[in-house]
Amino acid sequence: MSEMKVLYFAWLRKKTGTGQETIHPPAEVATLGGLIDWLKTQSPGHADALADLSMVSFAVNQEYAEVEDPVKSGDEIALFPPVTGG
Amino acid sequence: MSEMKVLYFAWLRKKTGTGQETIHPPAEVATLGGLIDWLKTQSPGHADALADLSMVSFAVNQEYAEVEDPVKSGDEIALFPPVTGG
Amino acid sequence: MIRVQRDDFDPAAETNALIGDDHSIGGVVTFTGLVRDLADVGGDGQERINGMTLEHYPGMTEKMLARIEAEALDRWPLNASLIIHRYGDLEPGDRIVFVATASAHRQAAFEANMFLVDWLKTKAPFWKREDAETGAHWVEARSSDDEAAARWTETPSKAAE
Amino acid sequence: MIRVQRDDFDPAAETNALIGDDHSIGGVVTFTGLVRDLADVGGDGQERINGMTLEHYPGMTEKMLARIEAEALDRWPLNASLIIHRYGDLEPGDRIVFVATASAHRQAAFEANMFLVDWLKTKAPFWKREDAETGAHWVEARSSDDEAAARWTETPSKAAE
Repeated sequence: MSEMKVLYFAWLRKKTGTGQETIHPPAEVATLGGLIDWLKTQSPGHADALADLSMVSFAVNQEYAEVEDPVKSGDEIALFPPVTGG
Repeated sequence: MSEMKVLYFAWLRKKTGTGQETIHPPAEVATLGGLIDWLKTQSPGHADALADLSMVSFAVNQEYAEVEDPVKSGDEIALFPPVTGG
Repeated sequence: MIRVQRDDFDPAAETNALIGDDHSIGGVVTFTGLVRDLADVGGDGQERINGMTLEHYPGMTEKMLARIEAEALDRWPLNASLIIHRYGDLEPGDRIVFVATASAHRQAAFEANMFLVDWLKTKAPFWKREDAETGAHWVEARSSDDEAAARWTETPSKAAE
Repeated sequence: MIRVQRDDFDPAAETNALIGDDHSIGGVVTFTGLVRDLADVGGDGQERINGMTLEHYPGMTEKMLARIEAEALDRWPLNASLIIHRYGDLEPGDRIVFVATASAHRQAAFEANMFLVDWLKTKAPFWKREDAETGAHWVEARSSDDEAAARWTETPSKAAE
Protein backbone atom coordinates (compact mmCIF):
# COMPACT_ATOMS: atom_id res chain seq x y z
CA MET A 1 0.00 0.00 0.00
CA SER A 2 1.40 3.37 -0.95
CA GLU A 3 2.07 5.98 1.71
CA MET A 4 2.60 9.66 1.06
CA LYS A 5 2.99 12.77 3.15
CA VAL A 6 0.83 15.75 2.19
CA LEU A 7 1.55 19.29 3.41
CA TYR A 8 -0.94 22.17 3.25
CA PHE A 9 0.02 25.83 3.56
CA ALA A 10 -1.76 29.13 4.09
CA TRP A 11 -5.53 28.94 3.49
CA LEU A 12 -5.31 25.34 2.29
CA ARG A 13 -4.15 24.41 5.80
CA LYS A 14 -7.10 26.28 7.25
CA LYS A 15 -9.66 24.76 4.91
CA THR A 16 -8.43 21.17 5.16
CA GLY A 17 -7.96 21.57 8.90
CA THR A 18 -4.45 20.14 8.81
CA GLY A 19 -0.93 21.25 8.00
CA GLN A 20 0.38 17.78 7.38
CA GLU A 21 -1.09 14.33 7.00
CA THR A 22 0.08 10.87 6.05
CA ILE A 23 -2.18 9.29 3.47
CA HIS A 24 -2.59 5.87 1.89
CA PRO A 25 -4.21 6.42 -1.48
CA PRO A 26 -5.30 3.45 -3.60
CA ALA A 27 -2.77 2.00 -6.02
CA GLU A 28 -4.47 3.47 -9.10
CA VAL A 29 -3.53 6.99 -7.97
CA ALA A 30 -0.47 7.57 -10.16
CA THR A 31 -0.50 11.31 -10.90
CA LEU A 32 -0.80 14.47 -8.87
CA GLY A 33 -4.17 15.11 -10.52
CA GLY A 34 -5.36 11.65 -9.53
CA LEU A 35 -4.19 12.20 -5.99
CA ILE A 36 -6.02 15.51 -5.75
CA ASP A 37 -9.24 13.92 -7.01
CA TRP A 38 -8.89 11.29 -4.31
CA LEU A 39 -8.05 13.86 -1.61
CA LYS A 40 -11.25 15.75 -2.44
CA THR A 41 -13.24 12.70 -1.34
CA GLN A 42 -11.59 12.58 2.07
CA SER A 43 -13.51 15.42 3.76
CA PRO A 44 -15.72 18.39 2.93
CA GLY A 45 -12.79 20.61 3.94
CA HIS A 46 -10.52 18.92 1.43
CA ALA A 47 -13.19 19.22 -1.25
CA ASP A 48 -13.58 22.90 -0.49
CA ALA A 49 -9.83 23.60 -0.43
CA LEU A 50 -9.29 21.86 -3.77
CA ALA A 51 -12.47 22.98 -5.55
CA ASP A 52 -10.68 25.55 -7.74
CA LEU A 53 -7.27 24.31 -8.76
CA SER A 54 -6.48 27.56 -10.55
CA MET A 55 -5.94 28.88 -7.00
CA VAL A 56 -3.57 26.08 -5.99
CA SER A 57 0.11 25.40 -6.66
CA PHE A 58 1.75 22.02 -6.18
CA ALA A 59 5.11 20.59 -5.22
CA VAL A 60 6.31 16.99 -5.25
CA ASN A 61 9.39 16.35 -3.14
CA GLN A 62 9.93 20.10 -2.82
CA GLU A 63 9.88 20.75 -6.57
CA TYR A 64 7.09 22.61 -8.33
CA ALA A 65 4.85 20.14 -10.15
CA GLU A 66 1.80 20.01 -12.43
CA VAL A 67 -1.32 17.85 -12.18
CA GLU A 68 -0.08 15.47 -14.87
CA ASP A 69 3.17 14.74 -13.02
CA PRO A 70 3.57 11.29 -11.43
CA VAL A 71 3.35 10.60 -7.71
CA LYS A 72 4.50 7.46 -5.94
CA SER A 73 4.76 5.98 -2.49
CA GLY A 74 7.17 7.85 -0.27
CA ASP A 75 6.63 11.21 -1.99
CA GLU A 76 6.20 14.45 -0.10
CA ILE A 77 3.33 16.36 -1.70
CA ALA A 78 2.64 20.02 -0.93
CA LEU A 79 -0.49 21.99 -1.83
CA PHE A 80 -0.49 25.75 -1.41
CA PRO A 81 -1.72 29.03 -2.87
CA PRO A 82 0.48 30.97 -5.31
CA VAL A 83 3.40 32.30 -3.32
CA THR A 84 3.51 35.85 -1.99
CA GLY A 85 6.93 36.24 -0.41
CA GLY A 86 9.67 38.74 -1.11
CA MET B 1 35.81 95.90 -21.23
CA SER B 2 34.31 92.51 -20.58
CA GLU B 3 35.53 90.40 -17.67
CA MET B 4 34.92 86.66 -17.27
CA LYS B 5 36.05 83.98 -14.89
CA VAL B 6 37.36 80.77 -16.47
CA LEU B 7 37.75 77.53 -14.51
CA TYR B 8 39.79 74.53 -15.67
CA PHE B 9 39.45 71.03 -14.25
CA ALA B 10 41.36 67.76 -14.38
CA TRP B 11 43.96 67.66 -17.16
CA LEU B 12 42.85 71.02 -18.55
CA ARG B 13 43.99 72.57 -15.28
CA LYS B 14 47.32 70.81 -15.63
CA LYS B 15 47.86 71.79 -19.26
CA THR B 16 46.81 75.42 -18.89
CA GLY B 17 48.74 75.67 -15.64
CA THR B 18 45.82 77.26 -13.81
CA GLY B 19 42.61 76.21 -12.12
CA GLN B 20 40.99 79.62 -12.38
CA GLU B 21 41.73 82.87 -14.13
CA THR B 22 40.03 86.18 -14.72
CA ILE B 23 40.16 87.20 -18.35
CA HIS B 24 39.35 90.30 -20.38
CA PRO B 25 38.62 89.12 -23.90
CA PRO B 26 38.02 91.64 -26.69
CA ALA B 27 34.47 92.80 -27.30
CA GLU B 28 34.04 90.75 -30.47
CA VAL B 29 34.16 87.50 -28.42
CA ALA B 30 30.44 86.74 -28.18
CA THR B 31 30.23 82.95 -28.15
CA LEU B 32 31.88 80.13 -26.24
CA GLY B 33 33.59 79.06 -29.46
CA GLY B 34 34.94 82.56 -30.00
CA LEU B 35 36.19 82.66 -26.45
CA ILE B 36 37.97 79.33 -26.85
CA ASP B 37 39.66 80.53 -30.03
CA TRP B 38 40.87 83.58 -28.14
CA LEU B 39 42.00 81.53 -25.12
CA LYS B 40 44.15 79.37 -27.41
CA THR B 41 46.20 82.47 -28.27
CA GLN B 42 46.96 83.23 -24.63
CA SER B 43 49.67 80.61 -24.02
CA PRO B 44 51.09 77.42 -25.51
CA GLY B 45 49.51 75.55 -22.59
CA HIS B 46 46.07 76.93 -23.45
CA ALA B 47 46.60 76.05 -27.10
CA ASP B 48 47.58 72.50 -26.14
CA ALA B 49 44.68 72.02 -23.71
CA LEU B 50 42.12 73.22 -26.25
CA ALA B 51 43.64 71.66 -29.38
CA ASP B 52 41.03 68.86 -29.58
CA LEU B 53 37.61 70.13 -28.50
CA SER B 54 36.10 66.64 -28.88
CA MET B 55 37.89 65.95 -25.57
CA VAL B 56 36.49 69.00 -23.80
CA SER B 57 33.13 69.79 -22.19
CA PHE B 58 31.93 73.26 -21.39
CA ALA B 59 29.76 75.02 -18.84
CA VAL B 60 28.59 78.61 -18.72
CA ASN B 61 27.39 79.77 -15.32
CA GLN B 62 27.37 76.15 -14.12
CA GLU B 63 25.18 74.91 -16.97
CA TYR B 64 26.42 72.63 -19.73
CA ALA B 65 26.94 74.63 -22.89
CA GLU B 66 27.96 74.24 -26.54
CA VAL B 67 30.47 76.25 -28.59
CA GLU B 68 27.72 78.21 -30.32
CA ASP B 69 26.23 79.39 -27.01
CA PRO B 70 26.68 83.09 -26.11
CA VAL B 71 29.07 84.37 -23.45
CA LYS B 72 29.07 87.82 -21.90
CA SER B 73 30.85 89.87 -19.32
CA GLY B 74 30.41 88.48 -15.80
CA ASP B 75 29.97 84.88 -16.92
CA GLU B 76 31.63 81.96 -15.17
CA ILE B 77 33.04 79.67 -17.87
CA ALA B 78 34.28 76.14 -17.09
CA LEU B 79 36.33 73.90 -19.38
CA PHE B 80 36.82 70.26 -18.42
CA PRO B 81 37.08 66.71 -19.78
CA PRO B 82 33.98 64.52 -20.01
CA VAL B 83 32.92 63.71 -16.46
CA THR B 84 33.86 60.42 -14.77
CA GLY B 85 32.13 60.47 -11.39
CA GLY B 86 29.70 58.01 -9.89
CA MET C 1 24.65 32.87 0.56
CA ILE C 2 21.07 32.39 1.69
CA ARG C 3 19.41 32.53 5.08
CA VAL C 4 15.82 31.90 6.18
CA GLN C 5 15.21 33.13 9.68
CA ARG C 6 12.67 34.43 12.15
CA ASP C 7 14.97 37.10 13.59
CA ASP C 8 15.71 40.54 12.24
CA PHE C 9 19.10 41.25 10.69
CA ASP C 10 21.49 44.18 10.29
CA PRO C 11 21.77 45.20 6.61
CA ALA C 12 25.00 47.15 7.20
CA ALA C 13 26.77 44.29 8.95
CA GLU C 14 25.56 41.86 6.30
CA THR C 15 26.74 44.11 3.49
CA ASN C 16 30.13 44.70 5.08
CA ALA C 17 30.61 40.97 5.58
CA LEU C 18 29.60 40.37 1.98
CA ILE C 19 32.17 42.81 0.63
CA GLY C 20 34.89 41.75 3.04
CA ASP C 21 38.21 42.98 1.72
CA ASP C 22 37.46 42.22 -1.91
CA HIS C 23 38.72 45.37 -3.60
CA SER C 24 37.75 44.15 -7.03
CA ILE C 25 34.14 45.04 -6.17
CA GLY C 26 33.09 48.34 -7.74
CA GLY C 27 29.35 48.35 -7.04
CA VAL C 28 27.04 46.94 -4.39
CA VAL C 29 23.27 46.97 -4.78
CA THR C 30 20.93 46.14 -1.91
CA PHE C 31 17.18 45.70 -1.80
CA THR C 32 15.35 45.75 1.51
CA GLY C 33 11.68 44.84 1.60
CA LEU C 34 9.65 46.31 4.46
CA VAL C 35 6.19 45.65 5.89
CA ARG C 36 3.90 48.45 4.76
CA ASP C 37 1.11 49.75 6.94
CA LEU C 38 -1.19 49.99 3.93
CA ALA C 39 -2.26 47.02 1.86
CA ASP C 40 -3.58 47.15 -1.67
CA VAL C 41 -7.09 45.74 -1.89
CA GLY C 42 -9.42 45.38 -4.88
CA GLY C 43 -9.23 48.16 -7.44
CA ASP C 44 -7.34 51.19 -6.22
CA GLY C 45 -8.42 50.67 -2.62
CA GLN C 46 -6.08 50.37 0.33
CA GLU C 47 -6.61 49.38 3.92
CA ARG C 48 -4.54 49.83 7.01
CA ILE C 49 -2.78 46.77 8.35
CA ASN C 50 -1.52 46.21 11.87
CA GLY C 51 0.91 43.44 11.09
CA MET C 52 1.70 40.42 9.00
CA THR C 53 2.51 36.76 9.44
CA LEU C 54 4.84 35.08 6.97
CA GLU C 55 4.46 31.34 6.61
CA HIS C 56 6.90 29.28 4.59
CA TYR C 57 7.69 25.72 3.54
CA PRO C 58 10.83 24.73 5.46
CA GLY C 59 13.14 22.72 3.26
CA MET C 60 11.68 23.76 -0.06
CA THR C 61 12.31 27.42 0.79
CA GLU C 62 16.04 26.91 1.26
CA LYS C 63 16.18 24.72 -1.84
CA MET C 64 14.49 27.35 -4.00
CA LEU C 65 16.54 30.27 -2.64
CA ALA C 66 19.78 28.38 -3.19
CA ARG C 67 18.73 27.56 -6.74
CA ILE C 68 17.70 31.14 -7.52
CA GLU C 69 21.01 32.42 -6.18
CA ALA C 70 22.99 29.84 -8.16
CA GLU C 71 21.14 30.95 -11.28
CA ALA C 72 22.07 34.59 -10.65
CA LEU C 73 25.71 33.69 -10.03
CA ASP C 74 25.66 31.78 -13.29
CA ARG C 75 24.10 34.58 -15.32
CA TRP C 76 25.98 37.61 -13.99
CA PRO C 77 29.63 38.17 -13.04
CA LEU C 78 29.00 38.64 -9.32
CA ASN C 79 31.69 38.70 -6.67
CA ALA C 80 29.19 37.92 -3.94
CA SER C 81 25.46 37.72 -3.23
CA LEU C 82 23.20 37.32 -0.23
CA ILE C 83 19.52 36.59 0.26
CA ILE C 84 17.92 36.82 3.70
CA HIS C 85 14.20 36.13 4.07
CA ARG C 86 12.32 36.28 7.34
CA TYR C 87 9.22 34.40 8.46
CA GLY C 88 6.91 34.69 11.45
CA ASP C 89 5.12 37.71 12.87
CA LEU C 90 6.12 41.13 11.59
CA GLU C 91 4.95 44.69 12.19
CA PRO C 92 4.76 47.66 9.82
CA GLY C 93 8.26 48.98 9.20
CA ASP C 94 9.89 45.61 9.89
CA ARG C 95 12.35 44.20 7.38
CA ILE C 96 11.04 41.16 5.49
CA VAL C 97 13.71 40.44 2.92
CA PHE C 98 17.21 41.56 2.02
CA VAL C 99 19.04 40.96 -1.23
CA ALA C 100 22.59 42.18 -1.81
CA THR C 101 24.69 41.80 -4.96
CA ALA C 102 28.28 42.88 -5.50
CA SER C 103 30.12 43.08 -8.80
CA ALA C 104 33.03 44.86 -10.49
CA HIS C 105 30.54 47.02 -12.40
CA ARG C 106 27.15 48.34 -11.48
CA GLN C 107 25.04 46.92 -14.29
CA ALA C 108 25.55 43.30 -13.25
CA ALA C 109 24.84 44.13 -9.60
CA PHE C 110 21.60 45.93 -10.50
CA GLU C 111 20.33 43.32 -12.92
CA ALA C 112 21.14 40.35 -10.69
CA ASN C 113 19.49 42.05 -7.74
CA MET C 114 16.26 42.70 -9.64
CA PHE C 115 16.32 39.15 -10.95
CA LEU C 116 16.67 37.74 -7.43
CA VAL C 117 13.86 39.89 -6.03
CA ASP C 118 11.53 39.10 -8.93
CA TRP C 119 12.18 35.38 -8.58
CA LEU C 120 11.80 35.44 -4.82
CA LYS C 121 8.35 36.91 -5.29
CA THR C 122 7.22 34.19 -7.67
CA LYS C 123 9.23 31.09 -6.73
CA ALA C 124 10.04 31.11 -3.02
CA PRO C 125 7.34 29.31 -1.01
CA PHE C 126 6.30 32.07 1.36
CA TRP C 127 2.77 33.23 2.10
CA LYS C 128 1.79 36.51 3.69
CA ARG C 129 -1.24 36.85 5.94
CA GLU C 130 -2.09 40.46 6.64
CA ASP C 131 -3.72 41.46 9.88
CA ALA C 132 -5.90 44.24 8.51
CA GLU C 133 -8.51 46.44 10.09
CA THR C 134 -11.22 44.36 8.45
CA GLY C 135 -9.70 41.10 9.69
CA ALA C 136 -6.85 38.80 8.76
CA HIS C 137 -6.54 37.61 5.17
CA TRP C 138 -4.04 35.82 2.99
CA VAL C 139 -2.42 38.09 0.45
CA GLU C 140 -3.19 37.20 -3.15
CA ALA C 141 -0.42 36.75 -5.68
CA ARG C 142 -0.12 39.63 -8.12
CA SER C 143 0.04 39.20 -11.87
CA SER C 144 2.49 42.13 -12.01
CA ASP C 145 4.95 39.97 -10.07
CA ASP C 146 4.58 37.18 -12.62
CA GLU C 147 5.20 39.65 -15.41
CA ALA C 148 8.26 41.04 -13.66
CA ALA C 149 9.69 37.54 -13.27
CA ALA C 150 8.84 36.56 -16.84
CA ARG C 151 11.18 39.16 -18.31
CA TRP C 152 14.14 37.16 -16.96
CA THR C 153 13.27 34.07 -18.94
CA GLU C 154 14.79 35.86 -21.93
CA THR C 155 18.54 35.92 -22.31
CA PRO C 156 19.83 38.72 -20.07
CA SER C 157 21.61 41.67 -21.58
CA LYS C 158 25.35 41.15 -21.65
CA ALA C 159 26.12 42.54 -18.25
CA ALA C 160 29.86 42.20 -18.34
CA GLU C 161 30.59 45.89 -18.11
CA MET D 1 18.55 64.98 -0.39
CA ILE D 2 22.03 65.44 -1.78
CA ARG D 3 25.43 65.76 -0.15
CA VAL D 4 28.89 66.36 -1.59
CA GLN D 5 31.59 65.72 0.95
CA ARG D 6 35.18 64.70 1.53
CA ASP D 7 34.39 62.44 4.51
CA ASP D 8 33.18 58.87 4.48
CA PHE D 9 29.59 58.10 5.47
CA ASP D 10 27.63 55.30 7.11
CA PRO D 11 25.22 53.70 4.61
CA ALA D 12 23.16 52.06 7.38
CA ALA D 13 22.66 55.26 9.35
CA GLU D 14 21.87 57.14 6.13
CA THR D 15 19.34 54.52 5.06
CA ASN D 16 17.66 54.41 8.46
CA ALA D 17 17.39 58.19 8.50
CA LEU D 18 15.95 58.11 5.00
CA ILE D 19 13.22 55.62 5.94
CA GLY D 20 12.48 57.25 9.29
CA ASP D 21 9.12 56.01 10.49
CA ASP D 22 7.46 56.11 7.09
CA HIS D 23 5.62 52.81 7.09
CA SER D 24 4.23 53.35 3.63
CA ILE D 25 7.66 52.42 2.24
CA GLY D 26 7.74 48.86 0.94
CA GLY D 27 11.10 48.73 -0.79
CA VAL D 28 14.45 50.43 -0.39
CA VAL D 29 17.20 50.11 -2.99
CA THR D 30 20.76 51.28 -2.34
CA PHE D 31 23.75 51.53 -4.61
CA THR D 32 27.23 51.92 -3.17
CA GLY D 33 30.12 52.62 -5.50
CA LEU D 34 33.56 51.54 -4.27
CA VAL D 35 37.11 52.23 -5.38
CA ARG D 36 38.43 49.14 -7.18
CA ASP D 37 42.03 48.08 -6.99
CA LEU D 38 42.01 47.22 -10.69
CA ALA D 39 41.42 49.75 -13.45
CA ASP D 40 40.31 48.94 -16.97
CA VAL D 41 42.86 50.10 -19.50
CA GLY D 42 42.87 49.86 -23.29
CA GLY D 43 41.33 46.69 -24.72
CA ASP D 44 40.77 44.00 -22.11
CA GLY D 45 43.76 45.05 -20.04
CA GLN D 46 43.69 45.96 -16.39
CA GLU D 47 46.25 47.50 -14.12
CA ARG D 48 46.53 47.70 -10.37
CA ILE D 49 45.77 51.04 -8.77
CA ASN D 50 46.89 52.25 -5.38
CA GLY D 51 44.34 54.99 -4.96
CA MET D 52 42.28 57.66 -6.60
CA THR D 53 41.67 61.38 -6.37
CA LEU D 54 38.25 62.76 -7.14
CA GLU D 55 38.11 66.36 -8.29
CA HIS D 56 34.83 68.19 -8.71
CA TYR D 57 33.35 71.56 -9.61
CA PRO D 58 31.96 73.02 -6.38
CA GLY D 59 28.68 74.75 -7.00
CA MET D 60 27.88 73.10 -10.30
CA THR D 61 28.12 69.67 -8.65
CA GLU D 62 25.44 70.47 -6.10
CA LYS D 63 23.31 72.11 -8.77
CA MET D 64 23.47 69.06 -11.04
CA LEU D 65 22.86 66.55 -8.24
CA ALA D 66 19.84 68.50 -7.01
CA ARG D 67 18.46 68.65 -10.53
CA ILE D 68 19.01 64.95 -11.17
CA GLU D 69 17.29 64.09 -7.90
CA ALA D 70 14.37 66.40 -8.66
CA GLU D 71 13.99 64.67 -12.02
CA ALA D 72 13.86 61.24 -10.35
CA LEU D 73 11.30 62.45 -7.80
CA ASP D 74 9.24 63.78 -10.67
CA ARG D 75 9.39 60.59 -12.75
CA TRP D 76 8.89 57.95 -10.05
CA PRO D 77 6.62 57.78 -6.98
CA LEU D 78 9.41 57.89 -4.40
CA ASN D 79 8.92 58.41 -0.70
CA ALA D 80 12.52 59.50 -0.26
CA SER D 81 15.87 59.59 -2.01
CA LEU D 82 19.47 60.37 -1.14
CA ILE D 83 22.63 60.96 -3.13
CA ILE D 84 26.01 61.23 -1.41
CA HIS D 85 29.13 61.76 -3.51
CA ARG D 86 32.62 62.05 -2.09
CA TYR D 87 35.64 63.93 -3.44
CA GLY D 88 39.30 64.00 -2.46
CA ASP D 89 41.77 61.17 -1.96
CA LEU D 90 40.38 57.63 -1.77
CA GLU D 91 41.88 54.17 -1.44
CA PRO D 92 40.77 50.83 -2.88
CA GLY D 93 37.70 49.63 -1.00
CA ASP D 94 36.64 53.15 -0.05
CA ARG D 95 33.09 54.27 -0.72
CA ILE D 96 32.79 56.88 -3.49
CA VAL D 97 29.07 57.30 -3.98
CA PHE D 98 25.83 56.23 -2.34
CA VAL D 99 22.36 56.38 -3.84
CA ALA D 100 19.27 55.28 -1.92
CA THR D 101 15.67 55.27 -3.14
CA ALA D 102 12.57 54.31 -1.18
CA SER D 103 9.10 53.66 -2.57
CA ALA D 104 5.90 51.80 -1.81
CA HIS D 105 6.82 49.21 -4.44
CA ARG D 106 10.14 47.88 -5.60
CA GLN D 107 10.00 48.69 -9.30
CA ALA D 108 10.03 52.45 -8.78
CA ALA D 109 12.85 52.19 -6.25
CA PHE D 110 14.98 50.09 -8.61
CA GLU D 111 14.35 52.19 -11.71
CA ALA D 112 14.90 55.52 -9.99
CA ASN D 113 18.11 54.26 -8.43
CA MET D 114 19.53 53.10 -11.76
CA PHE D 115 18.47 56.38 -13.34
CA LEU D 116 20.26 58.38 -10.64
CA VAL D 117 23.46 56.34 -10.91
CA ASP D 118 23.49 56.51 -14.70
CA TRP D 119 22.96 60.26 -14.67
CA LEU D 120 25.56 60.81 -11.98
CA LYS D 121 28.10 59.10 -14.20
CA THR D 122 27.39 61.31 -17.18
CA LYS D 123 26.18 64.65 -15.75
CA ALA D 124 27.80 65.28 -12.38
CA PRO D 125 31.06 67.25 -12.77
CA PHE D 126 33.49 64.86 -11.10
CA TRP D 127 36.80 63.64 -12.50
CA LYS D 128 38.73 60.63 -11.30
CA ARG D 129 42.52 60.50 -11.36
CA GLU D 130 43.83 57.02 -10.73
CA ASP D 131 47.15 56.48 -9.04
CA ALA D 132 48.20 53.39 -10.98
CA GLU D 133 51.36 51.34 -10.96
CA THR D 134 52.35 52.94 -14.25
CA GLY D 135 51.73 56.44 -12.92
CA ALA D 136 48.77 58.72 -12.28
CA HIS D 137 46.28 59.32 -15.06
CA TRP D 138 42.88 60.87 -15.53
CA VAL D 139 40.16 58.29 -16.12
CA GLU D 140 38.54 58.54 -19.54
CA ALA D 141 34.77 58.71 -19.88
CA ARG D 142 33.21 55.48 -21.10
CA SER D 143 30.79 55.30 -23.99
CA SER D 144 28.93 52.54 -22.11
CA ASP D 145 28.04 55.11 -19.46
CA ASP D 146 26.62 57.42 -22.11
CA GLU D 147 24.56 54.55 -23.50
CA ALA D 148 23.30 53.63 -20.03
CA ALA D 149 22.21 57.22 -19.43
CA ALA D 150 20.63 57.54 -22.87
CA ARG D 151 18.03 54.87 -22.15
CA TRP D 152 16.40 57.22 -19.63
CA THR D 153 15.68 59.89 -22.21
CA GLU D 154 12.77 57.72 -23.29
CA THR D 155 9.59 57.81 -21.25
CA PRO D 156 10.10 55.50 -18.28
CA SER D 157 7.92 52.46 -17.84
CA LYS D 158 4.89 53.17 -15.71
CA ALA D 159 6.36 52.39 -12.36
CA ALA D 160 3.24 52.85 -10.30
CA GLU D 161 2.97 49.22 -9.21
